[in-house]
Amino acid sequence: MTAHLVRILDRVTRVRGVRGAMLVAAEDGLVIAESLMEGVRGNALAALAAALAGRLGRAAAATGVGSATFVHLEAARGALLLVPAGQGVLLVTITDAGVNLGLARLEMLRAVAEVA
Amino acid sequence: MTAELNPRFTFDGFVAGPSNRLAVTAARTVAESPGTAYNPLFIYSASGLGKTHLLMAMGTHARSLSPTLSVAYLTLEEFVEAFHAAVAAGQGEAFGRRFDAVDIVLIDDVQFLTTRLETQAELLRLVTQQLEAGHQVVLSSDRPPQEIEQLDERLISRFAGGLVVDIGPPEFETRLAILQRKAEERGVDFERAILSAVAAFEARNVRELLGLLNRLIAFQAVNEGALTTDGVRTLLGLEETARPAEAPAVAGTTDEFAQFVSTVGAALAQQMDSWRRRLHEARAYWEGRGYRVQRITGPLEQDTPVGAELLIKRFEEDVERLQALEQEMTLLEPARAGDPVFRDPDRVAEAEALVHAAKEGLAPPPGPSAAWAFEDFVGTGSNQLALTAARAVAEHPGTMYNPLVVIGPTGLGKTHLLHGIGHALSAAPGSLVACLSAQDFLDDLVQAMERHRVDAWRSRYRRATAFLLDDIHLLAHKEQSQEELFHLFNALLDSQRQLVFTANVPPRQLEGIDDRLVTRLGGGLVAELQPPDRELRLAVVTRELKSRQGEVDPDLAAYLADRPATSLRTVTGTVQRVVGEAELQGGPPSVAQARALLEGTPEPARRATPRLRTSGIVVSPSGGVRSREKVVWRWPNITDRIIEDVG
Amino acid sequence: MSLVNFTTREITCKIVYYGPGRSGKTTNLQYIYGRVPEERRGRMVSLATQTDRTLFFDFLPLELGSISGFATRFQLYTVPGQVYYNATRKLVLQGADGVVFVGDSQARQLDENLESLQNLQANLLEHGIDVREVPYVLQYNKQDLPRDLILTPQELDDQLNFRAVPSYGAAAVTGQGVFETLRAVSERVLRKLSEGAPA
Amino acid sequence: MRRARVIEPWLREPLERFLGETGARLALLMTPAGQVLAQYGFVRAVDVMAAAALGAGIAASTGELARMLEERSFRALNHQSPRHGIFLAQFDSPRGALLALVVYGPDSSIGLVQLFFEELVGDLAQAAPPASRDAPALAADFERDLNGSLATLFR
Repeated sequence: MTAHLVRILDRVTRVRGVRGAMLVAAEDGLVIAESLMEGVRGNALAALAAALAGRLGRAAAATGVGSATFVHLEAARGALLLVPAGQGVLLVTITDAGVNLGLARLEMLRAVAEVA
Repeated sequence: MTAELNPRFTFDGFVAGPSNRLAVTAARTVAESPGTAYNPLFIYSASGLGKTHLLMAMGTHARSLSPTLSVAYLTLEEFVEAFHAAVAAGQGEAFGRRFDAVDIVLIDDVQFLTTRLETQAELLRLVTQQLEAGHQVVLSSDRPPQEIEQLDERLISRFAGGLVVDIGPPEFETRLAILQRKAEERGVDFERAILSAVAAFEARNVRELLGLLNRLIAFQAVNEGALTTDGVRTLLGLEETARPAEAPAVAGTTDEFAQFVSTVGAALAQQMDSWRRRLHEARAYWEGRGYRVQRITGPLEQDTPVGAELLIKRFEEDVERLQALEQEMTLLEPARAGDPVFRDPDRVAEAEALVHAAKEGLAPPPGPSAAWAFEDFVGTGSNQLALTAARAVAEHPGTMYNPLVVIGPTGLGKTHLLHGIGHALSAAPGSLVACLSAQDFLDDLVQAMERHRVDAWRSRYRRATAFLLDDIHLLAHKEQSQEELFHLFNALLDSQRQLVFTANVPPRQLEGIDDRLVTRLGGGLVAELQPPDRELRLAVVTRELKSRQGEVDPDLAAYLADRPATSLRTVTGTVQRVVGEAELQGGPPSVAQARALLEGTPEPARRATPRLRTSGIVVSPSGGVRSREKVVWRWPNITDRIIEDVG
Repeated sequence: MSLVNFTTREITCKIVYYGPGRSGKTTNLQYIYGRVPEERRGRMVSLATQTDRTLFFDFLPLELGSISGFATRFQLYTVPGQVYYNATRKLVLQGADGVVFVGDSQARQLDENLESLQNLQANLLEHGIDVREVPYVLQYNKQDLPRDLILTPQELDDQLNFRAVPSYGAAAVTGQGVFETLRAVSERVLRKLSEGAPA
Repeated sequence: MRRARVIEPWLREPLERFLGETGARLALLMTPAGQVLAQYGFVRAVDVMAAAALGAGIAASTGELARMLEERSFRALNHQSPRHGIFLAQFDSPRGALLALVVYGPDSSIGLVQLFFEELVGDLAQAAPPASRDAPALAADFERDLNGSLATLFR
């Protein structure tokens, strides 16, 4: 089952600058499937991303802008991209600074469509 | 003809235990007082449980108590041979005579009666003859009477008439006691643990148990070493499955665990046996009382253990219900009370339906009329005796004055008092008070006779908890209704139910009434109502004026009370005439007006409207037209009743 | 658990060894374990601390084979004695058919025995079991200790045996009195057999 | 700030960081015998006793289950119910094997708790002063020892 999911994730990690993508159970913060490069701590990323998504979701709802559809966290040496994949699943991607953001976003949305 | 009694078989030699206590006690009672307690006594049990021993023990014990007693013991085979020999010798008829002088007849193994019809006939004759002569008959078999195929129904009912009792397989304690007794008899002693291990082994009957003991004694004699419980089990060749109670002897077990298992086995077996014993006891008890016990025998036959306590409790609850229903049916339709459905705890619902149907077919007897409340009855000197008697009857129905007869000329309130008592009596829970006039009683009976439903009519009144009859003198010269009243009177009096009658003359002066009734009427208390004294008249006048005018003119009341009147009815009649007259004149009634009206000096004032002649006939709003004012009808409202002044 | 199942013809008895800490409950079970033939017993489960204090329970299943047509099984439990473990002790009492109270005969342990008896009553009540109804026997363990340290069974009876139930002196370490106690409580449990049985 | 109560000061800082990160409601550090070393969120000693005994009982039961399966003892147990999650984990520490019992609400998640539990184990390992092998509990009266730690926690 996860092999199928990993193949979908590979399409995202193929994008230049992406260092890893994973499907995470939003509720529990646990990894469902991952396709990561060396040195990426999957468990930590999953837990933290899920917690982050949870809080951001609540914030978005509170401000009346509706639930989040795409989260982009720009950081000094890279970025964190989050997309909800339905039924409490989250697609999390971690990239370094030189990533082609548009392409990464497109692949993520296409992958999410396939997973849901 | 009779085999000799074996002296070895005595009561002391018979080991009693829970599984046979019932049979042993019955046998002992019969031996001590033959022909009185349980006759005939029928003992059944699987073979090898001591039936023959018990039969012979009864014979020897009876003879030891009174040596002159003649006791005959024979098996059924011997009975058949003797009978055939007699027939062959042409004394078939006289065969029964041989037992004339025999005080106790003991017949063993009667299960061989199956298919032997003429032997059964002869046995029936013998049993009947012995029972009539007060001689004791004891029979034994390996199964209960109903399970002996094609056994004559009359024999079964004869046995059921006495006591049918069984001996169950011995449980642990009895088995242990038997082993100890036999070991002593054989002069051999074993350790208690050894005997209890053998006892825990579930032998099916005594014979098998003694067989085990013999093997033990033989083994003991052969090898010197003391026998251990392991040895016992290997000796008895117990496999784990075949003989449940014992765990297999396995190397390395110390006897502590084995003892634990045998204790558990014994306690369990004892419990398991207890359910079988409890069911046997319950069956013997209820079968003896004529109830069908298939619900109890079911688990026994299929040998499926059940929670005996619960099953018996439910069974007994159903029996209680049946007994209550049977009670009720005897009141409703005595003929139907014997229906077998009342003897089968599995058919309680049917019995309920039967009683319900019987109840439906029967309307309750007419009750006291609402118009006459006890409280409205004005008590004064003239009717004090009758009133106190009425109150006493209301408080202690059926025991104080029974019957109570209230006598007095018409119009003094006899009917009012009668119905008042009726109301007071029907206040008690579950009471069913019949209160009607003799005329209705008569009409009802005539109608019942026309429709041939006299027994239903009878039980309709017999169900009453109190019977109040107004104006019994109206039954003069009516033999049939007096006859019925006579029987009803006895039935109700016997069961201490209250009877009240009214009559216009004392019982002795009643003419045309059956003498047996007259004497019975005199049997209780005869209370006489006197013509109303002034105090009573004043009370009635005040009550009437208040109900018609609201306020009461004391002078008018006193004037009206002083006028002589033989009955309350005249008093109320006068008041109503005065009030009616005043209404015509407009304005409240005054003494002058009353005097003028009553004493003939017409009022000088105008007499415009012709006086309205009342004929005493009234059409009451409830639509009933009654010409005789005596008959009480549903008068919901007192105001529309105008009564002719009968003077 | 219901004692008798008439349809499947099985009998299961749960007997719980109760008592203050270190009174010898587990030793009772260990002695029994040693005396039961191999295929008559299951594994003995001991949920204990490193220092062999019973933490949750010891459990010894016994298979007695078919008796009067019923497959008969016994389950022996012990509870942690220390007051501290009341929460787990309470759980073990669930569905007990019989109780063996293992008292410590040492004179200095008298108060602990009393406290544990009251605790037994309270915990039984919480499970809705009336202490008067449940079959129950007393064992005065460690009778093998020097005379001056311990009370005699008679003295212990006066102090502890309010309900006049059978009581047995014992020395679980040597096995003396162990099976006697087990037999007594088993008989009392089975005596109550027929009352509860469903029709 | 989340105030944990500990029987030895070095336990406090790592525990409180863990509580901060995970937002746990209740936390308990104890020996497999149920002796409590640190607690957070419990109001009454009785509740701590019950939780400790039950936690230790569960750990012992699953340990026995693991042994029957010839399996190494379970690392962590998680019971998830709508409003709470219970996390019970065994870990090694300079003071020998220890048990952690954590109860967290819907605002936290098993992922976070597991994540930061690993960190807690690490922190505890560094923070522990060189163990002065205190006398094994065997000799001392076992129960007095259990209650002793409770007394310090609820002083």
